[in-house]
Amino acid sequence: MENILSFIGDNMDMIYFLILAVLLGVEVISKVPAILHTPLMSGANAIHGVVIVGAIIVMLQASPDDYVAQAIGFTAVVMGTLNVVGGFVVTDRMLEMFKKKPTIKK
Amino acid sequence: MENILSFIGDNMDMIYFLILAVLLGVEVISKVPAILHTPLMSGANAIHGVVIVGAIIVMLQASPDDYVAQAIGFTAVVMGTLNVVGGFVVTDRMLEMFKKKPTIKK
Amino acid sequence: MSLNILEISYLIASLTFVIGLKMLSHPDTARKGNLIAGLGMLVAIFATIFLFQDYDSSKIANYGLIVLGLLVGTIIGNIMAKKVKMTSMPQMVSFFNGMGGACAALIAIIEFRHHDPSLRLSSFDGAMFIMLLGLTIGSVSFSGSLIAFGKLEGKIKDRVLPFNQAFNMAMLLAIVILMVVLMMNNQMNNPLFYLLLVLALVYGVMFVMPIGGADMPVVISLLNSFTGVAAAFGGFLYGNKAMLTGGILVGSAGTILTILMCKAMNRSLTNVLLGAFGGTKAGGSGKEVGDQSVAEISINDAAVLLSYSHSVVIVPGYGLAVAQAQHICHELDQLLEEKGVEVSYAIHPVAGRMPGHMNVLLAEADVPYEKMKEMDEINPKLSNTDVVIVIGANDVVNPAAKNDTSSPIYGMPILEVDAAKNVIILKRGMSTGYAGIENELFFYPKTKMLFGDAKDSLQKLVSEVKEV
Amino acid sequence: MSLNILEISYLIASLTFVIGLKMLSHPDTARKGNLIAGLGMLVAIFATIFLFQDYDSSKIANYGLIVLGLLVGTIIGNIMAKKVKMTSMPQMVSFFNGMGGACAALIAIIEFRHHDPSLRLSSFDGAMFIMLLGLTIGSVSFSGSLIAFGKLEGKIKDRVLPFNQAFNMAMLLAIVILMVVLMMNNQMNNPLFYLLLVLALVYGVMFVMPIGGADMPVVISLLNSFTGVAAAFGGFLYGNKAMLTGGILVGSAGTILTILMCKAMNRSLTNVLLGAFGGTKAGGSGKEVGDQSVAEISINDAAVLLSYSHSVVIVPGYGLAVAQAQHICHELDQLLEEKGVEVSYAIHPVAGRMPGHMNVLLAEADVPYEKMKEMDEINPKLSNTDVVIVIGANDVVNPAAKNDTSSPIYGMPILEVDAAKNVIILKRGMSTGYAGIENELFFYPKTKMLFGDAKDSLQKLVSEVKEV
Ligand SMILES: NC(=O)c1ccc[n+]([C@@H]2O[C@H](COP(=O)([O-])OP(=O)(O)OC[C@H]3O[C@@H](n4cnc5c(N)ncnc54)[C@H](OP(=O)(O)O)[C@@H]3O)[C@@H](O)[C@H]2O)c1
Ligand SMILES: NC(=O)c1ccc[n+]([C@@H]2O[C@H](COP(=O)([O-])OP(=O)(O)OC[C@H]3O[C@@H](n4cnc5c(N)ncnc54)[C@H](OP(=O)(O)O)[C@@H]3O)[C@@H](O)[C@H]2O)c1
Repeated sequence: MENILSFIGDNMDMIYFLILAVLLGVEVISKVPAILHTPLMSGANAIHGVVIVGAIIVMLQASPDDYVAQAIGFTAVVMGTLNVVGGFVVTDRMLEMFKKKPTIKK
Repeated sequence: MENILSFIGDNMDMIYFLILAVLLGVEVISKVPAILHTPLMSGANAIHGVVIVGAIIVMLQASPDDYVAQAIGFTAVVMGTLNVVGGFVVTDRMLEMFKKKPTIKK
Repeated sequence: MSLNILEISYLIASLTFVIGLKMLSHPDTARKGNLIAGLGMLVAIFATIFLFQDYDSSKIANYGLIVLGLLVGTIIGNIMAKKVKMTSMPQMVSFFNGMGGACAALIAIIEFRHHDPSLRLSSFDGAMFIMLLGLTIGSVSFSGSLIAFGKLEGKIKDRVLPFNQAFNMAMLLAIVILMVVLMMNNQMNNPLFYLLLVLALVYGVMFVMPIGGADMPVVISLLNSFTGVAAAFGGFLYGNKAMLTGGILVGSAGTILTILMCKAMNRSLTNVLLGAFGGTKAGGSGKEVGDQSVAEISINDAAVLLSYSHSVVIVPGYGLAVAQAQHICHELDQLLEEKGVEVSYAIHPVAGRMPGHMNVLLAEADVPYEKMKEMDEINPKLSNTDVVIVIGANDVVNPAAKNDTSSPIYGMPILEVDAAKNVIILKRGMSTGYAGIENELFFYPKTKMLFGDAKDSLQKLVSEVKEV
Repeated sequence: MSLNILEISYLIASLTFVIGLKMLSHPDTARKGNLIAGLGMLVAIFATIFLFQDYDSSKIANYGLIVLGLLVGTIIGNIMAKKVKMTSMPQMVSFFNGMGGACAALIAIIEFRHHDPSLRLSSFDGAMFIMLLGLTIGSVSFSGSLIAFGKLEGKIKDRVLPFNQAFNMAMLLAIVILMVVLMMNNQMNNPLFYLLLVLALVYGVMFVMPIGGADMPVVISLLNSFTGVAAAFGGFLYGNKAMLTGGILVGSAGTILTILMCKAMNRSLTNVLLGAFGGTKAGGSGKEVGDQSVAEISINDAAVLLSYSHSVVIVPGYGLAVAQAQHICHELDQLLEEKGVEVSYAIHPVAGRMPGHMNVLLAEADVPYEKMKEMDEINPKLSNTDVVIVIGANDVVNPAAKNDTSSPIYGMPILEVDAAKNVIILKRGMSTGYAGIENELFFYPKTKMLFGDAKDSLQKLVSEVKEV
């Protein structure tokens, strides 16, 4: 108990950040029309591709003689990039179909 | 420039917190019907009464022989409490009028 | 340990603020939202009293004074809030808002008295900067709110000083310069700090003074968000998350709310603040319009017309509030219902001088809620209505909003009363409403005017209808 | 200095994610929102490459491999995303989502290899805990997404194993226990870590396997939010704010989106995941219904009826996609327009198997956007329509949603095609649609069936209409 309390106390900033971000995520998309569900899912998919940043950091920190780490890290970079690039491009293609219609009612 | 950059860097957590909270504030009330404008204003008014917490802290820290600080602090506590108590009670009275109507359309 | 619990209490309070605000923006949950935020506030206050520890956790004291202050504030606040009339609530909000602003400013003053700039860690004295901002914004909010309060109470008249706008700009500039000076020349207990306090207080007065009394709800909402920001600065000073969340949320939500309120009246915020038409309100005396003429109706005729209708819609407006005619209006409504006439009220979202004004007013007179119809609901039904009685409303039934692209209110949705078979208008003369513009509706063939104070006219109508 | 710029870059990226997501949820701004979030991502990536510094700012290297990895990923991702058919996009999203999950899991693995628990500061090894969570969630997301991909590609069949539900529960329990064990028995390079990896991968497979192929969009959306959470755990590990914001936002927004998607189909998430009716899809062979009988129409009669109508509304459904009949459908539409018939398409929001499915399909066949009408827009017009052609749609025109309170789809808004003068239904037999329920519409007097594969039937119709 003591332990958990102090863990929470030490990470207060993070907890606020977390809660605010979660609430913001909920509020931001809470009124999306059904036709946008798929593109929105795809766009969100591209955004979590930010995990690539972690892969890059891993690679930057891997020592040049740790081949295992390099191999795994390289795979991670490729996969993360796939997520980012593929995600944004697919979303853009999906949304292309909206461009012709000037206004779309909910 | 250097100075400002490092100030920003040092306070990153705070800046994220600030931005997220601002955005959340905007999103949360962005679709409020006109009839609720006044009660919402009043409710928000009560919420910023949280400044009373600052007044209490000031008082807790004031040394017992600093009479000026005590006088100002006491005034601050009274005023802050007025803000909180008055704010919530007035809001509640305003909202009382909604209770009779079972459902209210936008 | 207890510090952790304090932090968690603040977290809970912050969450209740977010949730409360969210719930306050939906009619069904609003009241509960207010309650939840209030409970969170209680948690924050008690946690601070019992758990707050200073760094050296020693010189903590003054419990007696704190509790006394809380008690005094609670009692006074409670009495004021309970006794205030429904229709005076906006000024009450303004008053309480001013208290919050003052509280923030006072905190800044006390902290300033202890503040030793030589102890700062970096070249930029963040704490000092925050105090200056807290002091300024809190003070502006305090004095501005009190002026707004006075205006709504009718104790302070709208008055535009010569060069008011330029003067305000100059003051704002002076405040900024003073802040820069205080930051550059940062020494303990610099007396210029108090000059800043005075300037900010004066600026608050000058800022609100020229704005028309009718625009006060918008101004109060703006000052409300100011106080929120001031509270947030207090939060920065102490690294207090509850103050920060509460303050920032109110700061941003309040700003959006201010904009929404302006939008509901089809105006921009600058327009309100610079008083494009807010400050030029005409009195009660009528001014006749050019060559057009209006048709009047006698009390007698009106009573007969009403008694033999099937459906009557009452459109209340600001004039009903001015005349305090809500009770007699409800009496007429009941009388007609007894005679088998179907009566309902058409509530325009910005009728009166604050959102919900008419609802509050009519609720006070015990008009049942089911009878109050919102604009979108009643508009389609107006074409089947025999008589519309417009009581002290003007802008909200002005067809210029639909027809005249050059009108300042063009685009605002209105109650389309000219669809009804007959329209009777109760007002004192031909003077304009809030927006200060003519209303063509009065000259329509189906419109009949019943001049006089709304309360008087309604009283006469009631006696006549009883006779019929 | 450069670290500060790095932090500011992450701040910018985080902001673009919020703004992008916000814009993505409005049709007019969606595309720009995607672009903005993409730019923010670029900023985050390049800032990391050029500005990231380790604590000892020394052993930073592998630039070559990083750039190579980025290049390879970009090229492959770009080609895949550009070449994929519009109608295969959901599986593409699923694939990319799996890549993200794998990336998160791999990061956890590498970090685990270096992680020395004896260096931890407090009794609770937060970093280890985060790695375990990141590994598990990332792996589940990876294997689950690949299965979903396979299902949508038609390469993996729906299959419910005996006791599948109980088995999954047991696996979940095993994963939790293993995590607890790893936390308690925290030593460097504990091999149990890799057992956790395997368990998580298997769980992902078992989790998605029994869910009906048609429910995959919902599952993908759920796995999408999983990957978001996994990315956020990566952010925790490095204290990286961009990863945190992006991950958390997607985690929470993705969850809400999943729920919204379920709601649009009038189902609950548990219902989808436990496969109440998702897994029991009937094939193409018809099953005749009790004593009722349907009326068929010949190609010839249908062609005449269509040619001499004033207005025709086409209702596309899942069957149109299965038959890949969108091009021939457009041909029929143009042919009729040439004959002076007014043709439009009625798009139900959940027609097909993903939101926007029909829009994508018809856009591919160059049907102009103005012709696709949304449900709310077209429903009131259907009573003035001469003929409605329902092509491979079933649930979205099922009157049970309006009339039959006991129906599983009761309450879902439908296209009210029975208001039209004639209804022609193109399908292969009498089998049910996605929801697996009978459709009374087929037995209505004004309804005529045209049995056969949609593409075949339409082809024949086109030739016949040309003859008329
Ligand atoms: N609701 C809000 O939130 C809010 C806030 C600020 C501003 N506003 C603005 O206020 C306006 C509201 O429109 P409204 O139609 O309610 O009012 P209005 O347009 O301001 O008109 C009120 C009318 O009442 C008449 N009147 C005044 N005292 C009276 C009395 N004792 N007996 C009978 N009649 C009396 C006046 O004419 P006579 O002098 O000839 O009698 C006047 O024309 C809108 O322009 C709105 O934008 C609304
Ligand atoms: N849009 C989404 O996001 C989404 C996602 C998941 C689930 N759903 C659900 O999917 C359903 C969509 O409804 P819907 O009306 O589009 O489709 P549906 O109700 O699934 O019906 C499709 C019909 O098409 C016929 N068909 C299949 N192949 C055909 C072919 N080659 N030629 C002609 N007809 C063919 C089938 O009948 P025969 O076999 O007799 O030909 C079947 O009855 C809803 O229940 C919705 O809730 C939607």
